[in-house]
Amino acid sequence: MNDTAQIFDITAIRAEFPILSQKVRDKDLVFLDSAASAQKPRAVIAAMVGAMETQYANIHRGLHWMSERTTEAYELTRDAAARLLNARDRSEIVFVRNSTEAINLVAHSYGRAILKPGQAVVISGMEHHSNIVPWQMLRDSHGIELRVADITDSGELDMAAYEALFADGRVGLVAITHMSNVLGTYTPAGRIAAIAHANGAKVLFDGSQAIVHRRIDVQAIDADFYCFTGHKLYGPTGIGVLWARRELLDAMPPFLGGGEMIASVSYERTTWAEVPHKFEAGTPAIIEGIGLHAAIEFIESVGYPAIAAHEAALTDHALAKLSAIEGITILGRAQDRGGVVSFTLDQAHPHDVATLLDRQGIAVRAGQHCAEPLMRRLGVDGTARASFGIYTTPAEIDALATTLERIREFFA
Amino acid sequence: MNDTAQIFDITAIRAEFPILSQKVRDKDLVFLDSAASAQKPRAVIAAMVGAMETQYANIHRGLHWMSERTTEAYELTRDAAARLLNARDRSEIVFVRNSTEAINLVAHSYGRAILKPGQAVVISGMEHHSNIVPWQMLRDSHGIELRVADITDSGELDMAAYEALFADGRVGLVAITHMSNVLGTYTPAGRIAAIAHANGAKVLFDGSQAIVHRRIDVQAIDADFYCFTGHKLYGPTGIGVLWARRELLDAMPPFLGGGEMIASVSYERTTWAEVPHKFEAGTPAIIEGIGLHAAIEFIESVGYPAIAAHEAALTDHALAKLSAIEGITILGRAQDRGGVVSFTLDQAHPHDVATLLDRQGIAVRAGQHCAEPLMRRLGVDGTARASFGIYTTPAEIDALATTLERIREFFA
Amino acid sequence: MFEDVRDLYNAEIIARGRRPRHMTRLAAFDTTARGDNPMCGDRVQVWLKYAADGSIAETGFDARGCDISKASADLMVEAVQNRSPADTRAMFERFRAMAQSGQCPDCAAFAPLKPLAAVHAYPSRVKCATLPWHALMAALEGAKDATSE
Amino acid sequence: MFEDVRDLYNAEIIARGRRPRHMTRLAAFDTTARGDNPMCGDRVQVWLKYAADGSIAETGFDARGCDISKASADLMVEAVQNRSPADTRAMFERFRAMAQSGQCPDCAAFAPLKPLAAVHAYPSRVKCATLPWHALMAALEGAKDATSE
Ligand SMILES: Cc1ncc(COP(=O)(O)O)c(C=O)c1O
Ligand SMILES: Cc1ncc(COP(=O)(O)O)c(C=O)c1O
Repeated sequence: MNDTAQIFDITAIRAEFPILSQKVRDKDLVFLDSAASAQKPRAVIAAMVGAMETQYANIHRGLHWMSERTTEAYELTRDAAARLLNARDRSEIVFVRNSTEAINLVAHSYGRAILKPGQAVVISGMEHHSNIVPWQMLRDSHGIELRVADITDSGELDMAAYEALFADGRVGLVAITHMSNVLGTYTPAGRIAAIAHANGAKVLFDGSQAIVHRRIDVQAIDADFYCFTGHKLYGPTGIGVLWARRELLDAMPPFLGGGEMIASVSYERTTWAEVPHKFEAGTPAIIEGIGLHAAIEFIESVGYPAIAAHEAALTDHALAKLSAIEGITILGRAQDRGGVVSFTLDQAHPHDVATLLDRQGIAVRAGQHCAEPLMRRLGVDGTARASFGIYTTPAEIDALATTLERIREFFA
Repeated sequence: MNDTAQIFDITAIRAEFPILSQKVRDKDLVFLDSAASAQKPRAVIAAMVGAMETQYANIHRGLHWMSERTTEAYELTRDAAARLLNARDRSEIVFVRNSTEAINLVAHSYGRAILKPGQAVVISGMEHHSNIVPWQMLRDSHGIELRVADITDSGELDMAAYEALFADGRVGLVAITHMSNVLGTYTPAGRIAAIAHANGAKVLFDGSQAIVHRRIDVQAIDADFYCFTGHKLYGPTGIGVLWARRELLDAMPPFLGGGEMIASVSYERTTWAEVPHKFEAGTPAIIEGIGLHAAIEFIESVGYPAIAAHEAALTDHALAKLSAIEGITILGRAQDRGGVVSFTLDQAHPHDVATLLDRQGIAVRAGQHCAEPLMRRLGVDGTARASFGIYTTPAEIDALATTLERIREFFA
Repeated sequence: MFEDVRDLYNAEIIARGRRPRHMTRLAAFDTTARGDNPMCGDRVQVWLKYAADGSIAETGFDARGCDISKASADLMVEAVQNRSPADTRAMFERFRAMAQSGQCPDCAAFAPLKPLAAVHAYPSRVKCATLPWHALMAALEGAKDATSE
Repeated sequence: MFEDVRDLYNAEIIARGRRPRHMTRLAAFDTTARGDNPMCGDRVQVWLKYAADGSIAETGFDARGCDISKASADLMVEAVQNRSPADTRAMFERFRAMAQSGQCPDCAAFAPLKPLAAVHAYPSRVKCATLPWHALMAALEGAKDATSE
């Protein structure tokens, strides 16, 4: 772990997160549940407070100082998000509540207007429910076929199986995770997109987990849609981003109707505002958008190379430490993986494990992780999952490992 | 204005809003744009900060302390919202981003699944775009007819015209504002609902403005759906509430698909969680929900009787003061009205008025107020609008009136 | 290390969690229903056989889930034995109240469920304890599914 | 009281805002387009007539909106007179840059638009000033509508 110590100063980083100094039941908080939602650095909290205390009004429609300033601050987030994803243009950034809404937006708008009944949507065998259910709803309402690309036993996308799904030429869209929230697997986005494009399909990446650990370049991977959710990226809840190629957004009908997204309204006929406003009906999550900007700047200030190196080292450390525990099974052994480790213990159910860990101040997630079909594929009812963030330390992983040993004894 | 001075201590209330002590261009901020979005009291800011600094994790799925505490805090907001609206049951409260999403949810779910092509939806002639466009989209996709109940020249709902729209028995739903964001008019919700119900239709009230100024009792007015948006009620952006009768929610299909809203997922068949979770896909606006709770408690601590009296007095004062200005036209003369006053000056366009007011630190809104069809009905291109909140003082209204006089001179 | 969890993870619960006594599918039954806790993947199936007088003659269950839900199902089977459906429903309401609050006004009536009394101190585990009961209620009503939320 | 707004609300702008010189619908025209600013309700319609060489022979407009948008439309008509479409487009780009930043690298080229130079200090009014130009651009491209966003 000495390499990361050189790359960045973990003590300084931890000091940016006020919650990390909280005690839980008189124990130090060991927060290993960042994949569910990350903690917030001071800069994010300060940006939100600053907006509310010094510079707040509704945006886009006001001619006064407060509204102008707030609009400017909010719209700067669009620039920051475009930069973060290396989007061609800021107008390709659509603000949504979270990844779930982003995927639903695409399923409703692109799915119902551009995909034709009889076409197929391809997902993978390791999707989060948020990237399964919208496509099932599209299937049931619009006559789309849903195809699932299986995973290998090591928890990677089975590329041969994936490619075979295109054989009949009916696939219109691929919607696939860029990193599994259960197995930690990164999917080979560039190859996935190339195969989709070679077969005339568009591709959406669910980057909810991927963008937390690694630099994303939507042009380099040649994506058509990419989404992420602010609260996992050290930002506020209530704000997320859908990126899509401008020409796709232009061709898509709006999703929600209301204020902000119109060009003109009469009872007979309403015309839509330009992209991205066409997709942003109603008063947006203004304060949260401003908070997300601070989160993006925080990420940029630490830098993805350092984040990726830190988390890769932590993950290696965790895999080594946990593998050494008797009776543990680690799910997923992908070559290319992010900071998420799922496991089961032979002696104890994941819930019981999580409850006992919690009593020692160690927060992990247990259950199906919103990925029930993947649980079935793995042949388990659920797992316990430890996930790492920018503030996680090797000592926290050691505490997890030691406590797991004790839990085995407790249930022996 | 002496009555309200007795009712509550405006100085103490203003002290709760940090932003009110800001200077704008070296002038005191006179914020008369609360109908667009209200400022946030300390309690709301503190609740959000407290959540992020001491007690944060993703909710509903976690077995650890942080998640349990956060879930509890978030779910307490549901109780508070149910209390605020006098809902029968907390499960009738669905969290959404804002009023716009609430109305779209009803249009998508109730509209497409329960209303039949050929049935009609009735709106009024003074709706916000957010309560027009979703119904137009439903009309265009689902074959619903859109009917508009005209308003009278005094800016009230024309009850005879409204009732006449039911003659052919085809109206399935009425969707109507409970208070106009342009005219200030309160609509007679109880009578509107009674007529709708007598004709076999359900009724949705857009309470975005109404709930800010007055106590709402969804049972007393016999509503079927009621929505409001947190940011106008002194709460955070990114959070709003849809209330609906339990039996309607039970009958409605989900709107967005994803995590949190399912009972079980397999590729073939997915079943939905219980109401209200069925309608809450993905990670919700957790921090904002917690902030909304603080906003509701703030409202409750001041009390609606005091708020309503204060704002009624302010509105009377504003109507008197502004009417005395030469060349001013006040739009809307409803008997029953809330703290919103729209006007035009003969000598100057509303934008120019707003810009000049802004230079004196006075924030009003100018334009169409997301109500283009209403502008047409009123025969204006736009208006300037002053709107009042819990923190507005008579002195601020006096400053507005005086400055308007000067603006007339400027443009004379 | 874990002395503080012995209130919930007591000997009775651990024993029944590991080796439930009644985790069997009834060969002959009158009604059955399934309970799901979607957030965590717990699932319980309950089978019921009525006596001639309408009371519960026999109950069996199958469960995938944690020690708490299995132990709760196992205790439930014994607690409802020979009870009328109405009685059983009332018992569920009291049990649910106890699981949520830790208070049980007339505990004597369901002493067999006492080993679960501490679950209220573990808010996210309350659903584990009530899940088998939701399935039982669904079975009594002739429904097929229940969720514990 | 309003000395500080005289940079934008100067004599020229107020005069043209009140009594625009070119606010007329052309009787004969080659192309026309409308510009909408949805947030505030401003609307400008522009009519164009080309000369034989393809340059702009005549422009007329109708506007509902504030003094800034009317004055801008009025100044625009004079500024584009006799210019080729390409030249006009380039002028728009320079004008837009000036309206947003307050800087104009080669101001000489469009001295007639100088009265609007201060609009950059009023960010929410920039759209008022550029709206007529959006309509003009749409007309040049043969489109029907434009929005200024
Ligand atoms: C009457 C009315 N309805 C709906 C809305 C839409 O609210 P939101 O933008 O928060 O969705 C507003 C405010 O903008 C409003 O005043
Ligand atoms: C891979 C993945 N996709 C989608 C989501 C959904 O994100 P959200 O709940 O913020 O919409 C999550 C997290 O819950 C996730 O891990």
